[in-house]
Amino acid sequence: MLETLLYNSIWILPLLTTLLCVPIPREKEKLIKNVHLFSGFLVLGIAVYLTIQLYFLSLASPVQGSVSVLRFVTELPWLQAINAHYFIGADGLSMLMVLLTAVVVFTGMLVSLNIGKGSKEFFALIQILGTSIYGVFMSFDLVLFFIFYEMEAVCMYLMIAGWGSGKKDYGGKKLTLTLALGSAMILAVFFGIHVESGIHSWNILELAQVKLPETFQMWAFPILFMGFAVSGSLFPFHFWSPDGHSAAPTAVSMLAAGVMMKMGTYGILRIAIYLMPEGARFALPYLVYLTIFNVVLAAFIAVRHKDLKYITAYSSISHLGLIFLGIAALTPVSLRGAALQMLSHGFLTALFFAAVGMIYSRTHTRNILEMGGLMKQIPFIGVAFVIAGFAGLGLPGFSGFIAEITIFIGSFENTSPVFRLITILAVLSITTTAIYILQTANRMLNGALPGRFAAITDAGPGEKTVLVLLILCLLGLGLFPAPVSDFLDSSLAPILENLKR
Amino acid sequence: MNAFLIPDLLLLLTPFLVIAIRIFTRNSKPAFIFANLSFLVIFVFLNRLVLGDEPHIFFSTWKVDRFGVLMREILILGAFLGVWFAKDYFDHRADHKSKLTQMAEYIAALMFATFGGFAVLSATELLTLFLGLEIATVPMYALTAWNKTDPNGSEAGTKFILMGSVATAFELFGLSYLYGFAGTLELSLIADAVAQNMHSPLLWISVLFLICGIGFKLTLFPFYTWAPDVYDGAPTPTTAVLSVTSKLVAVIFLMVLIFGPFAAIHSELIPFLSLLAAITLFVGNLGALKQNRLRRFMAYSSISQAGYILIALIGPESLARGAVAYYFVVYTIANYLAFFIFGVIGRNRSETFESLRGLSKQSPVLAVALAVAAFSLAGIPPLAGFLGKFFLFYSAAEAKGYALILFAVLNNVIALYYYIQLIKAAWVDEPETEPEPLAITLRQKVVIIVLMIGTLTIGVLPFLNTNIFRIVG
Amino acid sequence: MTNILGYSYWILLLPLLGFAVNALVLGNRFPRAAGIVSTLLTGGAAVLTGILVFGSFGTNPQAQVLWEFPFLRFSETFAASMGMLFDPLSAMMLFVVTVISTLVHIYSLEYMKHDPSSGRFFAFLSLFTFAMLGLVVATNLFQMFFFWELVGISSYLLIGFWYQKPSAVSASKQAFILTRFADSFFLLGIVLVSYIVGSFDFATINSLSLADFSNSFIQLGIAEFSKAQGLAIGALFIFIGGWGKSALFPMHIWLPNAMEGPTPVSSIIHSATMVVAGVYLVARLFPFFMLHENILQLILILGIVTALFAAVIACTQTDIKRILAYSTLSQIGYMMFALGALGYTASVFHVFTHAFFKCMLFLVAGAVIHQVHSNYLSSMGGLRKKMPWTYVCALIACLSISGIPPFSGFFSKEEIFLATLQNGHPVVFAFALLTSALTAFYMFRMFFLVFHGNARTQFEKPVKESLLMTLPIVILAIFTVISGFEKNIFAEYLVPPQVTLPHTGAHFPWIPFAATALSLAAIILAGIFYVSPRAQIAKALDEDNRSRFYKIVAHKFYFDEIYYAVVRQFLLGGIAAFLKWFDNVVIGSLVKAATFVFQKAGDAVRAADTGYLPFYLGTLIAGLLFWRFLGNLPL
Amino acid sequence: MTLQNCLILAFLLFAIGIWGLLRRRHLIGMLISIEIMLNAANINFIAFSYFSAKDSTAGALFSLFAIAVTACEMAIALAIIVTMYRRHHSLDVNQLRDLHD
Repeated sequence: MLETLLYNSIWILPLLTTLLCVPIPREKEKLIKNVHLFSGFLVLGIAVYLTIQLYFLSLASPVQGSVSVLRFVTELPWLQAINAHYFIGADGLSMLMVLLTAVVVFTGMLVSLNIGKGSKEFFALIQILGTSIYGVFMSFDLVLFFIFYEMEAVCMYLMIAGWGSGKKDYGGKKLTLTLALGSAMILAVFFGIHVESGIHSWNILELAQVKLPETFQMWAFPILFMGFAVSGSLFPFHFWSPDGHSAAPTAVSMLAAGVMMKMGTYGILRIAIYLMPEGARFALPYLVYLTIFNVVLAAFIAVRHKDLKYITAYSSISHLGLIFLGIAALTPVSLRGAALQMLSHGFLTALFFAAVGMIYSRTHTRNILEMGGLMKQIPFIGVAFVIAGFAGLGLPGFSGFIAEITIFIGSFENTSPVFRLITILAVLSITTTAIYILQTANRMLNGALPGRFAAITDAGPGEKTVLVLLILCLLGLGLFPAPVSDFLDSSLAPILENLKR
Repeated sequence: MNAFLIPDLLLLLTPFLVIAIRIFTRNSKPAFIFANLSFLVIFVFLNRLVLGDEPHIFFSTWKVDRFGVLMREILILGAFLGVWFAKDYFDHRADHKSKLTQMAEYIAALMFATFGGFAVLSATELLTLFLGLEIATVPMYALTAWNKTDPNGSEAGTKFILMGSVATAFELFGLSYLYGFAGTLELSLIADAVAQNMHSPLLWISVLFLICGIGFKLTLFPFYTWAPDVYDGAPTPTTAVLSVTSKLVAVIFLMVLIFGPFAAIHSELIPFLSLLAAITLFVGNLGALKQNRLRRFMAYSSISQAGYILIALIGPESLARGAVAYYFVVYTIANYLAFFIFGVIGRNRSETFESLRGLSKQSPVLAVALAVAAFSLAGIPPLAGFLGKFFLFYSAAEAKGYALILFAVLNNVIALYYYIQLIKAAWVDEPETEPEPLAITLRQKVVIIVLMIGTLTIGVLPFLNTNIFRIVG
Repeated sequence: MTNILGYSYWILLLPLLGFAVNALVLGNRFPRAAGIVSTLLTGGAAVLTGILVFGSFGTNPQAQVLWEFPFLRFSETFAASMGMLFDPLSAMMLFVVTVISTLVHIYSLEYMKHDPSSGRFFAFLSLFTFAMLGLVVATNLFQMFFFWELVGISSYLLIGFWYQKPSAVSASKQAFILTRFADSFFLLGIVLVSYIVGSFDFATINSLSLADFSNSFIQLGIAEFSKAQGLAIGALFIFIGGWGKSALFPMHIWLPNAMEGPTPVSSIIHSATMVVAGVYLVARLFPFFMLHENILQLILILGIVTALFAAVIACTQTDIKRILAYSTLSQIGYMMFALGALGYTASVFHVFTHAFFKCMLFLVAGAVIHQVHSNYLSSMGGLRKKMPWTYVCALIACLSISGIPPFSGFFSKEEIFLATLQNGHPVVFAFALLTSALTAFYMFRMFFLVFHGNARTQFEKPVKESLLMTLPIVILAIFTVISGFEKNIFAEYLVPPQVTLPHTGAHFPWIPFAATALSLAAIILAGIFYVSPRAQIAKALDEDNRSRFYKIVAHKFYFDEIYYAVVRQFLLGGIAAFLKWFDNVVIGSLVKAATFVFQKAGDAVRAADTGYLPFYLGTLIAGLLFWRFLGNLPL
Repeated sequence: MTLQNCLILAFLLFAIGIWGLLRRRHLIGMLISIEIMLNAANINFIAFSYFSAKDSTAGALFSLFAIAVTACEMAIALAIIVTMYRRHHSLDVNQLRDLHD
């Protein structure tokens, strides 16, 4: 009971905090920030506690059949006119994603402490953004899911346009509108699912037990997949991500790349594949061709870019490609790999963008050609960046390696020639990642220090907390993958079971 | 006991009383207060009406059912907000135009227009239907040209009335064929006749003329051309009324026809309606892309909203009614929220996008309210506008109009683009010159806050939509 | 005894602890303490290893897995685990790694004394030791790859230790990317083999028989192969991993460039331990590789080509560390072709002996560089008197590598020669002999130019040989002298598991004599060229007035330039630039075009908004007609 | 006189109204054209009520109401046109072009 209450409070608490801060005058920035930080920390604590609880609960009773076993369930009638419910619950995948979000939101707040003007609105928006992301991972009702899903895009625009840098309005619009395009496709298919199921339900668990008409699935699955793939920046809908990230303030980049991009892949796993397994089996062997761009080619583009955020954005695109590959292969191992990569890349890219943001706030340039020798001046951030880089290129010991190898092994298990070929290409392209990461790190951190950077200082305590926390997450997942992997299995099993039907 | 007639009779009476009070008082304040009180009374009466499932009929020509009461309440809400909004334009100059005069008459005209909506809702035969529509329309012409000192206003009025008359001619022509086809004016008898002879050319010609005629008032493609000019030229309160009350009456008219006499051919009308809806919302969205004047912008925005509303009409009756009713509640609220903000901005400046610049610094609350209004109109969850659109689509989904829904939601992206322009102007763009200070009255402040809270909450709080669907279903 | 086995994980944990303590606690604030902690912990690991190896071999020389725990489960039957495999091969490597690492740590205490960030150095060195130990005790391919990458990254970190020196930074990048490229194949090989076999375990993979796999098929994207062929391809891919890590031709270029790192790093990573990982890999999977004739052939050819090629280049280099680097390449070539020629024991034996003398040579080079502050032979000469201990040790090492009895190199090389001839590869044998002679020549060229003749630089104050730097060199010299006599132990225990090598039993008693004679001749030649009174040293060190062939060799056959062209110009300048263009221009244009279309359509809609009333009225009428025809009405 | 003839007459009147509406540039002329269109519809009502309708009084009544309504509409139209004339001193629609995009 307490757990259920706490679980609900994960998404309600940020909103309450925002409301609480409304009457505080904007001059009391410090108070506002502290209140928000405290709430972020509280949510993180709750998420950690619940994750541990849920882990032991799921160990106690393994999942059987195609019905997801949810814990901490709240189901209340909500929009009775359309039979939509307020239905939230937790299983391994969603709990871990919530935990990831809590970490990234908390660290995102920490890096935004010196955001400057309008911090009251900024923090409120972060909280709302957090709420929407939590909601996406928690809800098991399509309407509720969609409401949370689409909320986040416009928050992003406000934050990018208000607090971003460079072409902020352009970048923000590009991001928001492209994401809106994706959610438009999703919404249309949701209606289809609701009506075609014949049971007039929005409940994911109930819908999963119904076999939707195959002719419907044939066209609806690709649309739904692409709709979700937009936020995962799958080719050819990746174009929003570099411009969006580069214009966004640090916290938004962290949240966007770290968590929001996973919402798409989460949606594919949880909704598209779970509800339409026949369509998935039919369409994914064709859709997987799109991942070639992400997996094999995006890294090359990152090599050519000189702007730190562009590099990081393309790196995200290429890592997300692996998630898509894992999902598309539809084998038990590859799906688990995809889920692991979702987590891993969340921490990784948050760390990346946090480090990049810290560097940018000191050097006021993101062009790596204008930097050099920063390791001497900002060793802490530099080391964090290098660690992020290593984790990004799949160094064992960090989570990226675990996720990547699971995806490779999993997608190789799919026996069709396409998947074999793409897996081979994907494995061979891990070198390219190394090229751009080392090139960037070397160019930026090593060599001679330009005189104008002589006065910059290393990370403060808040920033150090951010970096250390994220690095610990990367390491933890990389060194002790077995519990996480088993935990994920418990929630992937029903999806796989449905795939067999 | 015919208690169900009381609100209608009250609304019929009050315009006269308002004008009468104005005659006997020095300024229009008492009239304004009286009008507000009577709106309140009418609303309370409507709310207290206890109706069964069967409609109540007065002398076989005046019908009141639960859906009608619901729509009456929405009409009253719209009129009430319209009067409150108009008040400022009678108090001071705005948008670099002289202030309006003769408020009591303005209010009375607005009330008549609202009563026209009541009449359309109550119609059981074509004559009441037609008269109701005309009562709702004719005052609008006058409202448009209200500002006699403004050449744009009279130009807008001229365009509006000339085109409106042509549309009336279309409707009349359509009605005459329908009468010829069925030989009667009773809606229920016509429905029987339609069900018996579904492919009579006479019937379909009348359908064509009627839909084209009402398409003018509903600003459907390609009959929308008057809207940008008229919305732009009319006084701002009239623009608001046009985009809410007038549009609502037109939708009710269309629904009365489609789900009344034409119920039997509804399924055959679906392709036509779908096409109309799709093209209208597309064109409306495109037109709004690069606007600078706010009222013209709102004109295109409301054109596309009309397209969205039409989508609901391809669904089954009960869902369509609920969806339209709910949509109009949230649309009224969000639209008036936007207009109230424009009213505040436009007091010392022109009503253009440039005037919005720097708003987030001058008045963050206003800027937040603007964002809420814009996002609600764009249909972004969890704001009310999203759920409004959701219900519209839901209705269409029941008829398996997936392609139309997909097209509409993709169009939403374009819509989001131009609503973001609005927000961008307020939040991102820096003003070139120091903006004029804002003056905001207490009334405006209260209304804006209330409407904003309404927009934020009625989407996710279930009671309103649950009730609406229970009432109409 | 069981006690030791039970605590065996401390061998890995101690260096890891060293890394953690140095990286997190001591760091650059207490560099001296960091060095001492690191050294002590590594020494502890060495002691434990010693107890383990010598204690257990007396009683139980069998292969056994000391401990193993599951790391990551893929399916019910297919999981990756981490463990500690203890067999003669891993015991030998454990011994080599811990001992050399300890000695290098001690050496570095002095060598890196004046470097302000030596704390970081020791941290990385401990990290490397940990990774290398993890690699050698791996029980399965997954663990191997895990530590393989860690080794690579610590090598990267150490090569680029002086991160403000551009050449070091670019060398570290090159080393990492090139090995990473090879590793990608390694990973692919692991994926492929483990898919076919259903396990990562060395024990399983080594006991396969091809017959079980020839009747089922596997799709590899391009075509369908039988699983036996699939295994062969997998074996090739796995070998490519070792190819890159062991810097075989033509992926050798990173190793000489890696000499930009601090000398102790070169001595441990780039000569004694990490670069032989490729050899170790092949040895570890030897029964598996033996299934695939063609791959053994490839290994053989690559080995001999690398050996000869590197030896030729080494004759012309003037940078002392580069000479040693090419020498390392050449020696790894030996080990490789020995494996290719089924000379498993010989190869492993050479790994063992080579580790000591090559490590020592690097340490000597480091001491010399410490003395003259230059890497180039042109700045050296006549150091014999200033560094007597070093001089003697260097002599031992050079003799050993040249294959002069009774030093260790002689024994291991002889085994290799024997193996090639016994298994019927006379051509390889001939080239090997030639390489051996070349080795003797360039080693003594270096030796003479460094220690003999006149000093070519003037020192303000010569540094005395310090204890901390000399002691490891001396200890290594002792190992160099005695390790050759372990031959019998190797012959007895270090045989590939689960297979029997074809044994012809043919004896070629003349081989040692021939080889030694050739080497001696080469040494004498070197003496004539570089130490005799008539030697024209200045001319010898001048690269400009040489024949064209000499220049080509001295430029390392222009491999750096070829790589530059391929990677920079073609891959990054060509393909990547094209892709960026594609993304920016093509995708960008599509996006722009879409917005353009909507904007233009919007303009069109607004253009209809003329304000002209007759036109508006016209639209009413037109609309009526429009919907009459397009409204789908049944009229 | 048949129903058909009446309908054709009404249609022709409607067409004439449209034609006049599109050709005229004088506002009063356009108003008259519209009046012709409206009366065409009235003829329809009368014709239907006379020839075919079951409920013939309804049609006649409808046309009476329609005449009243159109008269009302025309009154307002003229009033607006008068205000406009005061501003523009012209009744030419070509000059009505201040409002456009």
